[in-house]
Amino acid sequence: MAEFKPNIVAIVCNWCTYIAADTAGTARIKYTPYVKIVRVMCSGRVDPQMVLWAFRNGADGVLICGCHPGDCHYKEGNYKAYRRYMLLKRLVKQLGIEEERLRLEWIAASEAPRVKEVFDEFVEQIKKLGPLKLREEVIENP
Amino acid sequence: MSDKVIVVDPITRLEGHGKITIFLDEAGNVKRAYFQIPELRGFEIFCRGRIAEDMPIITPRICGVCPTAHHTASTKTLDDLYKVKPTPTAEKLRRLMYNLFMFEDHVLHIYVLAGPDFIVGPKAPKAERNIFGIIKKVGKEVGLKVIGARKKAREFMTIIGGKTIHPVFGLPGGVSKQLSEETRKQLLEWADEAIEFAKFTHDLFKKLFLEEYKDLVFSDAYMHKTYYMGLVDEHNKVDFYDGKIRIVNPKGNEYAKFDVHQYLDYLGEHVEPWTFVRMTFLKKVGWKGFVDGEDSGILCVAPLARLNAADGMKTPIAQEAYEEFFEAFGGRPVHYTLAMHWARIVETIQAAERIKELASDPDITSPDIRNIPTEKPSVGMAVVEAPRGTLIHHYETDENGIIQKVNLIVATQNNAARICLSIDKAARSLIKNGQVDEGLLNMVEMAFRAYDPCHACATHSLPGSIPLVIEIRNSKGKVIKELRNT
Amino acid sequence: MSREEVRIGVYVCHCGTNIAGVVNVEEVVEYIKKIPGVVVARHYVYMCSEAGQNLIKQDIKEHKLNRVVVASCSPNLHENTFRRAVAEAGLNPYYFQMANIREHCSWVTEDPKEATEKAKMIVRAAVERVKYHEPLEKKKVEVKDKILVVGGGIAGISAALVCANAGKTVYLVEKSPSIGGMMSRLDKTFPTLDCAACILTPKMNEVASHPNIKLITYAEVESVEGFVGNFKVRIRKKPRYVIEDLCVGCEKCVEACVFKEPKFYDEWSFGLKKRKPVYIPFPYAVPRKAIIDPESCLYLKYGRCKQTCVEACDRNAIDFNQKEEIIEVEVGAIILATGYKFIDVSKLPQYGYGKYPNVYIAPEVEVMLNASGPTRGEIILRDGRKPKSVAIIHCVGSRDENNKKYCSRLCCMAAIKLAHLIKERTEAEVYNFYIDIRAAGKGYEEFYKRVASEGVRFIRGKVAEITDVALTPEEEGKLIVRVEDTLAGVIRRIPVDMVVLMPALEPATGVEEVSKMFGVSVTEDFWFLERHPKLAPIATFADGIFLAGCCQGPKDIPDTVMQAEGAAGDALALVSRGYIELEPNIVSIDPEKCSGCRVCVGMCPFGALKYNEEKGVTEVIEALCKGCGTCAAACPSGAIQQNLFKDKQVYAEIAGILAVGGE
Amino acid sequence: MSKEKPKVAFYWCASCGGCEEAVVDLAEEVLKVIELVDIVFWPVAVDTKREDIEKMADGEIFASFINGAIRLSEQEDMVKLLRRKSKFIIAYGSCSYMGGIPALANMWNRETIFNWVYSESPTVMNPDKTTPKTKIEVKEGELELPLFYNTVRTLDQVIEVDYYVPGCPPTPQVTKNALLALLSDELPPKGSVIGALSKSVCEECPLNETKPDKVLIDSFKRLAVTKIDPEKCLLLQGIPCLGPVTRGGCGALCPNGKMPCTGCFGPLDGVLDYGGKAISFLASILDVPPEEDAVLKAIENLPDPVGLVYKYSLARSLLRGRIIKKGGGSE
Repeated sequence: MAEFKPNIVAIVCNWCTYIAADTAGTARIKYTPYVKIVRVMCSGRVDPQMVLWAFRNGADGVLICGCHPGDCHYKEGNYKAYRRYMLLKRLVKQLGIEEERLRLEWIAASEAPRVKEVFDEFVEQIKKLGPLKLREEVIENP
Repeated sequence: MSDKVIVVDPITRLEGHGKITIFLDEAGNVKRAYFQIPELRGFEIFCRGRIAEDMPIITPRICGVCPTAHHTASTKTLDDLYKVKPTPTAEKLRRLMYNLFMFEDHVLHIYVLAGPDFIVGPKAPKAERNIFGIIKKVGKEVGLKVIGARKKAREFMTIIGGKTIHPVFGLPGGVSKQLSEETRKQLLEWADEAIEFAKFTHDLFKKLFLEEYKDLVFSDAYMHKTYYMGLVDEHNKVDFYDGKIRIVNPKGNEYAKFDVHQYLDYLGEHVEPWTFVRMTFLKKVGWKGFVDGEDSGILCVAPLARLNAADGMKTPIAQEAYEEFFEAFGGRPVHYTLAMHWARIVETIQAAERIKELASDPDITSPDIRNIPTEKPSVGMAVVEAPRGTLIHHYETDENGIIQKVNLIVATQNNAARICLSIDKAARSLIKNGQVDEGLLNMVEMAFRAYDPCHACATHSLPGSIPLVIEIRNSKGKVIKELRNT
Repeated sequence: MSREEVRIGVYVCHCGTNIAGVVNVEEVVEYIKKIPGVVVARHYVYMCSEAGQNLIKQDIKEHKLNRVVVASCSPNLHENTFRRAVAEAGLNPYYFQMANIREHCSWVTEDPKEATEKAKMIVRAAVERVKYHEPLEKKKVEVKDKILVVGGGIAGISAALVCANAGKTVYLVEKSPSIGGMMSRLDKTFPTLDCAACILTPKMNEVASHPNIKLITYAEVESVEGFVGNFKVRIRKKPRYVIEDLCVGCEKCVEACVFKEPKFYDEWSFGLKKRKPVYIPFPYAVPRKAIIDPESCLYLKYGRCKQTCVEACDRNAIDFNQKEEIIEVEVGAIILATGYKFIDVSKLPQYGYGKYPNVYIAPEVEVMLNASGPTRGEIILRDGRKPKSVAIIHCVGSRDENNKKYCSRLCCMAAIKLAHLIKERTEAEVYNFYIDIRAAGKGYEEFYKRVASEGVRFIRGKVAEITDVALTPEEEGKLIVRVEDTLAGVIRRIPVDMVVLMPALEPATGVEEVSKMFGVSVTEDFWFLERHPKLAPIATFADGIFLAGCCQGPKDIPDTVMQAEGAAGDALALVSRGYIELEPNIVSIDPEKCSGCRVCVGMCPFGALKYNEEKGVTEVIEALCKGCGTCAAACPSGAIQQNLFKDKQVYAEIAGILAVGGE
Repeated sequence: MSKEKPKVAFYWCASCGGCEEAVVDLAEEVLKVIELVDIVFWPVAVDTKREDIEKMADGEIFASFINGAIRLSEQEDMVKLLRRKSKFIIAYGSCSYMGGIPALANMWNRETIFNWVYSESPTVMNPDKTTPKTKIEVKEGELELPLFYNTVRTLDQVIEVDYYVPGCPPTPQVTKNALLALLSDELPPKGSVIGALSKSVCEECPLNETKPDKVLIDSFKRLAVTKIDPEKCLLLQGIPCLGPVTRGGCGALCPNGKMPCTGCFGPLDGVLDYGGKAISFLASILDVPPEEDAVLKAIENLPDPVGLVYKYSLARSLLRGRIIKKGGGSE
């Protein structure tokens, strides 16, 4: 059976993680190819709908990355993101998706090495969990 | 192996809301008639994990025709679950809501669904046998009275309960909304009309039952000697909202009188592979199959059962009607299924009278409408009399009030077995040597309709209104004859 | 979304071999061609080149393109380049989307196959997204033509003067009582050995007297609000207990102080000399005004004192009731020049600082050499002797895995300068212990050669420890430097009278607060992060905030002044234009959908959302919206949409990026 | 439209009959409507057989109003037939639009449901574990029952739907608006929700005006044990009222009954997943420190997110229901 290549999207803040990822690139830090970045201006823009939409569209895992507490370019956007994430995690779990498939991380613009750290680590975790199969893929209807 | 199968299917097989299949033997006599309810949604399961206070919101969706019954049963179950009593005002408001509901629901059934059989006549063409037919027969103002009465009652229900279809006002320890003095006054005015209307209805049908349709009502085809179950107050009077569950045997003697918390000791449910509905029976008597009599656990609920199970009505005018009723049938208990219609009218009177009583009480507008629970929830049970019979809700929760288990005994489950009896009996008494009597359809339909089987609760037909089709098929399943009630 | 059929042009850049060396660009182009809506897909060696841009412009005209995607580097580098190109071809610049397949793909992915697959998805996402793009216009916002400079060292001073000379009002905020910073401690500067004071003091005085410069010393920035072009800054000025306008710096109060002898730690000289509670920071301080230190002043501390200073001042300049004041200014641009400090070398016991009195750190020696210093420029040990032998130790904490990994850059030349000055004034034997001599700079190597030829000894090796444990008679009473001479390949013990440590530099105290307050990112060592190490070494990711001097990383004076004047240039360019164009990524509320539930209002820290009672809907105050989109995410009815990040755009991008192997 | 009255059909699937009652509640109104159209199929009122429908030409029926979710095989068969025969299919009511309350069953599967209903339930006496079958051999012959699906589906997950009428049930006013919209010369764009508002319940809620500028709270409360101030926005009292995220048009019935909106009208245009959006706004108004403990404390009274935000729309949600691992039927 073919090796499982996780399909992961990271929705990241423009001011921290996106820059960190740029810097990681400039520094030629090599990391997993399975995490793909979608940019928003602030993690506060992350709407739980985006996460559910990602799962619906084949994501095996979803990362949300923002600025460290206190560092938000817009003061408190990352706090909003965190509160939504906490409640969303509860919903997602109740719907039978392992909590570990959804993760929120703070990565500052200067923390290029952490991009590798977090992405690689997350991919390993998702590999352990295996592919995410949606309800209709698991139980046939009828 | 039979060479004929008759399928009586409301409208079409694929319509799928209650169907009858009759097997004949070689001689063309009925071997067995099956009544199937092909509908299930699984409320008992999917209520699990919900928060307790969601139950009065979720369970009414079991039935859009009698949502108030489920809402009320559910709300009372929450009282029991959180060990909290509603304030006196709150209980009055719930009772007011409930009697309004009983009134409008009975009126709907009497005139729009069952009434046409008697007023317009069972032999009248289908097109005539509806509310419009009635208007033609008894005059426009009566018809408008009917529509008006129901409409008005439902308007009041919206004001009190938030919504009519799927009310929302019930909370553990009370209700969410205070009644305004203005509404109370309007109610009081209207209550007299309601009582007058109920009395008018009583006189109208009494005549029909005792004269035009005596034979029909007293016909053996609709007679089963079963147990009867209903809710009674401390004086053994009919109470829709609360009380003890009383069961009388086919002789009319008290078989049991118990608190809802003992329901598991008395009631069991039987499962058949050919229908989705569970059939309630008396545990201690036991399931003896589809037979009546004192040795069979099959029981009957709804208006007739309630009157049989009680020693009288709560209110004066209804009490007179109660006495007239049993006089007419020669005492308690009454086994004639079609007497159900009369009993329903007696109840309608009580509902109307209760509305007036409650609306007359100035305390009903007090702002003291809720006691806040302080106890940890665990188990709750409650019972009400739905228009179509005894309704029991039973929840178990964790200490945070998250539902762990739900058991629901819905009115029609209680009657399900007896309905099967009626269908089977009607079929046997009417189909002889392969000769299918033209009247069969209507007879069966009327037997069926008498129960006002709210299959919205188990299936989805609007009460009683079940146009029937009979297909007579040979063993190959080919239709060799078709009968329709139009 | 617009009715017209979308016609997308996709351009995959090779970036020489940066992308094409890893990602199979042909394969990506072939894959992208199949996506509905894509009319042309090409790959080209350098899309950012003029030829590359012309390619786009031609296609827009020939193929009637109405959407453009360029897959190349980070939008932080070339988004504007390509938007401009698109605009020049007559298309709205926001019908463009950039796919980052260099920084986020080719540069970070080992396996070319995987890189190619990832690139496909990244480009696909951009293509799906751009379909939903809408024409937008940049918003013009008026810019305040005043400039704030934070930090009054040579960096801040230079930047402030350039701005002021350009005719702009400058607020120069300095934490300590006088400007001048580190440079004010120096006697001579390398490599020219010209007198620091002689070149610094004129600039300091110019600042003090410049009509366009509002000098605010002994003050700190408390809060910053607003955004590029329109910053609102609150400055807290601590009480000096001396009315600056009245004080002429005559020092009568100092003489009159009840403390006859100075006995308190003197910040300027790193404690080499002492001061009184009332003092003037240093002889050529600017402003040259007395100041009273509430920690040591008896009256201010205990409320009991004869207040001889008050009597002594014939201008009644002393005011014990002075309160701290808040000064609010509005500026269009900000220059951060918060400088550096030296690491605490007492944390490195092997060097014996604090343990052995004759171990000094460089700044102490700089002050000692300073004519206005405690010793009037003489090198005198704490025991009063003149050293006959001196060891100067480089890279104390720098280029050190356990401390600062970076090179502090100016120490080598400073050490060589000190060697020269010490030898000049003491004729002592001077040893330099170095790892490498870094003399990259105009005239630096020459200076190094010169000092070496003067007989200063250079020993290559990292010093293991400084000890006073003598093994031989001649080591008695001396400090012994244990070092491996990596050139001679022998362990050596060198006895000296004085040791001078060249400590590593680190950002000034409080840099974390400053970075949060100004919204400027920092590196892992807390140096402020420039927007780009090469192409934007002065700007930060916070628009309108620029960097000058060592707060961005260790620099010597020439580089500091260069960057400072560069920062001034950037700031001037910004404020002189009179307006700025904001990214149009602000939110809008559809009044047809908004029910005025007001969930959004609490989301906005900038007060950009206001509920309109009459209309019963919430409205956006565009000038205040910073475009974070937090309210859009919260809006329960989907009435709020953020330009450039509308729901449908983001969903399309997510779906696109996940459509692995997708049709 | 042709000269003759447009033919209209009503049909129910997995619903409670409330939608029929709602139509009946139009009372006089319904009579007016009936004058405009010719009802060819309405199980509760008109006697027509499936065969009659089959005989009709494709598209002969002007509009079919279908309520109820798709729970059983025969429901799927019937709506597919109606799709062929109808010009317009209208998903009427929350169940056919979003799955409705019955779709909460998507937290489980057929096996779990049957186990409880036919054996585990305390009143059931069924030693030999009988369960309903699709084909049953009884001694007199063979009986049939429709297949009970594992997953409840919305109408548009089974057939193409032209318009949606929201509500559990749709109010008479909404129903009337929808009918008039359909009979008007200018039809609304295909796929739109008709009869209701384009704004949320707050638009019609009398308590909306009691809100301060910023709607922020420190924690959510349980209705069961909380005293409600009838004159104050429930959300501000910590009661998770879904009014802001729910389409208006009902006249804010529940808030007028001093109870929170539970979302039966479903999402507004431009909202992709009702529950996701509800989670977003509920969490957004929490004004607590961004620390795990603080946030958990603030949401401890939301123990059942699914029941809260997908009460009527689980079948329509992006995830459709709970993902059940093989053999993991029960919780």
